[in-house]
Amino acid sequence: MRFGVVVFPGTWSDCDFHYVVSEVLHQPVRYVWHRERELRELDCVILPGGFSYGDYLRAGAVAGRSPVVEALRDFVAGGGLVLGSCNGFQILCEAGLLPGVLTRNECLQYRCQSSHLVVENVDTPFTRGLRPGQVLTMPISHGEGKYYADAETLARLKQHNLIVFRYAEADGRITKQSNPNGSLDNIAGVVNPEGTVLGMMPHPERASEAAMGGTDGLLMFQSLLGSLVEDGSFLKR
Amino acid sequence: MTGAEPKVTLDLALEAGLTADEYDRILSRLGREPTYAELGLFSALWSEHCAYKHSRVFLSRLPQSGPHVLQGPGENAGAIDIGDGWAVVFKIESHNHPSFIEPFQGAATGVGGILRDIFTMGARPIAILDSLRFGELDEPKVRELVTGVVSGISWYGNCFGCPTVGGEIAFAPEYAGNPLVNVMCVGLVRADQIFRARAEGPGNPVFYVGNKTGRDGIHGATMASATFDEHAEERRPTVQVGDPFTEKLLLEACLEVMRTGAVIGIQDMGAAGLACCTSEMPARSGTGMDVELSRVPQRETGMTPYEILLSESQERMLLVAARGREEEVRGVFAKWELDAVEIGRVTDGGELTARLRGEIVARVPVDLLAEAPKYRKPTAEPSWLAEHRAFDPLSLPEPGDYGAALVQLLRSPTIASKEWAFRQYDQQVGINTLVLPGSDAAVLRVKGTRRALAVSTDGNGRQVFLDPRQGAAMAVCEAARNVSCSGGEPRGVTDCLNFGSPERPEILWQFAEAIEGIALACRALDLPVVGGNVSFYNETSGRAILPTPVIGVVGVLDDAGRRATQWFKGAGHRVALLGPDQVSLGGSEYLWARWGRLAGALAPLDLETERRVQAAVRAAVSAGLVTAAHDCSEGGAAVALAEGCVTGRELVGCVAALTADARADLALFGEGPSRAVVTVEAARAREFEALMAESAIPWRWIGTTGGERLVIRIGTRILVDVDTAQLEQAWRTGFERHVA
Amino acid sequence: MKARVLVRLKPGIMDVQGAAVKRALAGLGFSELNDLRVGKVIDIDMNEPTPEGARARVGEMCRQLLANPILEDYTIETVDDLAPRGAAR
Amino acid sequence: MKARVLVRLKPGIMDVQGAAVKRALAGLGFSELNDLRVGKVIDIDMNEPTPEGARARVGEMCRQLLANPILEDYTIETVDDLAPRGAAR
Ligand SMILES: Nc1ncnc2c1ncn2[C@@H]1O[C@H](COP(=O)(O)OP(=O)(O)O)[C@@H](O)[C@H]1O
Ligand SMILES: [Mg+2]
Repeated sequence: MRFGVVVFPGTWSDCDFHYVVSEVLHQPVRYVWHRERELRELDCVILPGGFSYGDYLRAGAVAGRSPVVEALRDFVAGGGLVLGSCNGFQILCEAGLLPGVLTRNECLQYRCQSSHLVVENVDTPFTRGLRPGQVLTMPISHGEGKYYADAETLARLKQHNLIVFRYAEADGRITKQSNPNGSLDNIAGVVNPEGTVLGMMPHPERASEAAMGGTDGLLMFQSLLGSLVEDGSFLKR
Repeated sequence: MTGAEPKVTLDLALEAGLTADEYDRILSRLGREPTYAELGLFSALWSEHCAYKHSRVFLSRLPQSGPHVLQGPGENAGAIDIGDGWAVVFKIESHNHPSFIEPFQGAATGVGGILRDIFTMGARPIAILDSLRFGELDEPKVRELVTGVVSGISWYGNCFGCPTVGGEIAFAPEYAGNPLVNVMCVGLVRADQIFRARAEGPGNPVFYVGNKTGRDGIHGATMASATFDEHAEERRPTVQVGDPFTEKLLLEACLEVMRTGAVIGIQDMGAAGLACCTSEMPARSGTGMDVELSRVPQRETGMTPYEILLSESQERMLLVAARGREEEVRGVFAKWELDAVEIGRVTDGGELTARLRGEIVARVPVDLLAEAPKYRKPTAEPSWLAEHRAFDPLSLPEPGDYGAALVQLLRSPTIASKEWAFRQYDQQVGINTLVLPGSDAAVLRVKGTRRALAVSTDGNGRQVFLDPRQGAAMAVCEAARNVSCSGGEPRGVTDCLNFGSPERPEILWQFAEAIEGIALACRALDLPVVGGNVSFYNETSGRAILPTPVIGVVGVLDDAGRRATQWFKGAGHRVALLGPDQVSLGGSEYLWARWGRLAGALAPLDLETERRVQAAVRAAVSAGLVTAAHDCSEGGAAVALAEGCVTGRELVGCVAALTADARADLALFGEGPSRAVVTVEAARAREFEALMAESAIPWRWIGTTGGERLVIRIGTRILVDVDTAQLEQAWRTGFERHVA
Repeated sequence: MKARVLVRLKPGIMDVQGAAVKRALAGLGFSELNDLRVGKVIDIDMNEPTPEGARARVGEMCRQLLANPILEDYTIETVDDLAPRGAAR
Repeated sequence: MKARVLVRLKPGIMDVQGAAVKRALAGLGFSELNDLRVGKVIDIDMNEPTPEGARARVGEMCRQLLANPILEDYTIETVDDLAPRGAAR
């Protein structure tokens, strides 16, 4: 599977995703500069974490209007897969590629900590190797991760099963305490109706090696690779 | 020369912080009166901050070389070889005064400054550590400072994308009017690709890169006096504002342009900005520099040469490139959307020439600027010290309830969990952090090798106050011991020396003694000091801070898999206490937290024992024999055991027995150097005993892990018997309850 | 009484947000910008019958909390100043 | 031409920062507050001769970047609106 990792000015998880894809998954991967518009040869584009353009106006706002994100629209229309983590999720929402918006954490502080996620939707190429209700452990690291959408959008997300991950306790219970940022309905990740664009605040690339304290993030990458083999429909073109 | 600026007189020079002698020296070397801009150069470059006028003679006592040293003091940061072709570049710096004035921006720009020191050397920053000291938390002003400083560090480090993996926060009333914000940064670079701040090759172009120049931080303390300010009422803000986003771009652009081979030398514009770079870089290379100030990218209009030269705007560098390769340099910076402007060239003749639209505004020999006078001011042991030291803590009554005393200690903000701070810091970006904050040292892997680095900062102002020489030596030992307990072999030291005014003999005495102590410990432990920072004048209205050397140690683990953390891992492990028995309540956390007293004598330090204990712990960790290893410092053996019980993900109880030959509170809470608590699986106890015998250190088994309580007895007397959940609660909330 | 406080960086203080936003807008084709600065607006609704009273109290709030005197200036507008004058959505 | 944009959270969207500031002020003794909300002010100086022109362009900036329509409303004021009270329009 050919991966691209997008680099915006201010991105910092780019090297981490690149490392996991090439050194752990042994898949071909290249960096994609934010001005690039040619993505056709890729199967999966990753929008990594960081502070693109300093996140100075709103997180992801400026990057959400950049050439590479414009090119993503065609890429997605052609069946390409997009994974946005952390700042990548914020960018996808700002670009309108995913519904909703990410706002300042309710505690008004940055939070870097381990979090538990319950898997709600396994009908995506990113999660098809997981079980519904499975609890994953992955770190978060953000100051603006509180997911918000209006009531109508939330209803639509629920109706079409577009919520992929929710913050939970270690045993999978959804509680207020397990919500690290005040997200609406404990939402940690959502997907587009086609299942091809996933945005999530947690960092799967930081949970892809036993030495780093866990491999639950790797399960997502393995789902992705599995989906390519099992189901040609996720291949674009 | 430009007539727009005031004529220089002795009075003006005095106002600028120079002495009459210094001014005479300038007059005689120049053979004329300096221009206003030139006076600014001297005022900044001969300031204590830039020139180390009062500290240099003492600093030369520190051991600075060793087989692994690739770069000692004198560059932006030091560098140590770690094998496999890699080097670590590291340094610690203070930003105390700016953080007191504006805690958020002061701390943030402190982080920005030390990051630049690391990446100007060609290294990619991989870790930040923050060592903080504040007054006591019952003052609202202190709480504001704490939240401001921590969020400033969080903002800058997180946005830039370097993990903050360790540090300390301690509290004492002496820091109320003068908090300490010391930040250490560690970077990685190929050992043969270290860049230096040189200006070689006359004719080579000099580039200004990074953020534009504004009137930030022009040393208002000296010259921005009302006399020359047309708008005296709207006093110029001298606070610098950080821009971590631009710094990140600057990092990527600098590392990329260095890879082209077009860079001869580079230095970050820190204190004294452009003035510092344009004199220090040529001074190191025996060259000169000729720069046109009007070409300097400016954020504000109407800046004078003086202001352009001395601005401390952040996120800027001066770069000397190879003539003929200018386009490559411009290309890289353009890609990262940063200014890169050729402002002049390297010259021979050893002079700095600064022009404004062609007209010379300053022309000074760079060696004169770089060679500030050095002083050896008088030192004198403070008259009150002997009395403080003579106090016998054992003249105080014993606590009625030792368990309650332990809980009180765990709740003391200096000992309690600092998670409230470090959970605001990204600790993992770069995916190298194998041991996150919360253990003795952070451990980071070196990708592409089997190795890892262990890093820690330590410093105990109370101990240094009571005995500057031994206290400072103990700080070196503790930082190194934290690294050793994690499995790392200490390789190098950086130090940040925070003291009061060196013009007071008793402060300078503390300083001189502390340096002796650091030097002694570093020699004994084979640790070169490859860089550091001196911060004097940490006092308010004549009241100095506790003398606080903060020591940063970087160590190497040959096998990243062979590392240890401080918390107990489960039931049935045997617990050993390594190191000497002799401890003291003098200067202890117990004496402070319980009695509010800072007095007494420290337990003796034997550096040979220290060395052997550390070697023994490392040997045990790297043999895979220990399941936990924890340095035993503030709060003594009882606190070390309690931390073993409660700082991990799961609570683990413990039953332990301490020696009977001392008073109970001394045995429990007494502090002394060279001690560590380790746990060993019962099945491997024999192997461990053999290894300890070989190491020839004092040690003994003191207990076993397991259960839900921490039980400590002396002989048959049970002194402490407390539920681990209660201990945890005290430790978790002791600091956070003040700031949340 | 309603009041509005505008808190802005003092002139001369680098506005990193403003600079980034200006650059981003230029990238989107808005090349007519000379300068752009970002500050805070704080809208207050308070129990205070007179504009003078409101202005005094809000000034106190600014000095104590809302503005950082080292970095920021503030202006206070009360309902009088806020009466519609053709400001459009 | 100078213009000013006020970007504020839509009514109904919880303003955590505003709530925190209000709490802090109450702690300092400002008990007269009914409501307090924090938004952004963006001060623009642009090459554009007419208020109408400025208003149109700034509106475009708001739609393209300055405000997120899911969360925020914006108001644009041009130099006319900003002129001191009593000054000729
Ligand atoms: N300001 C801080 N930033 C990051 N980590 C911190 C900070 N303060 C304390 N820590 C971490 O908390 C743990 C305990 O700190 P400390 O009490 O100083 O330990 P020790 O006494 O073993 O040196 C260490 O892992 C340390 O790195
Ligand atoms: Mg410590």
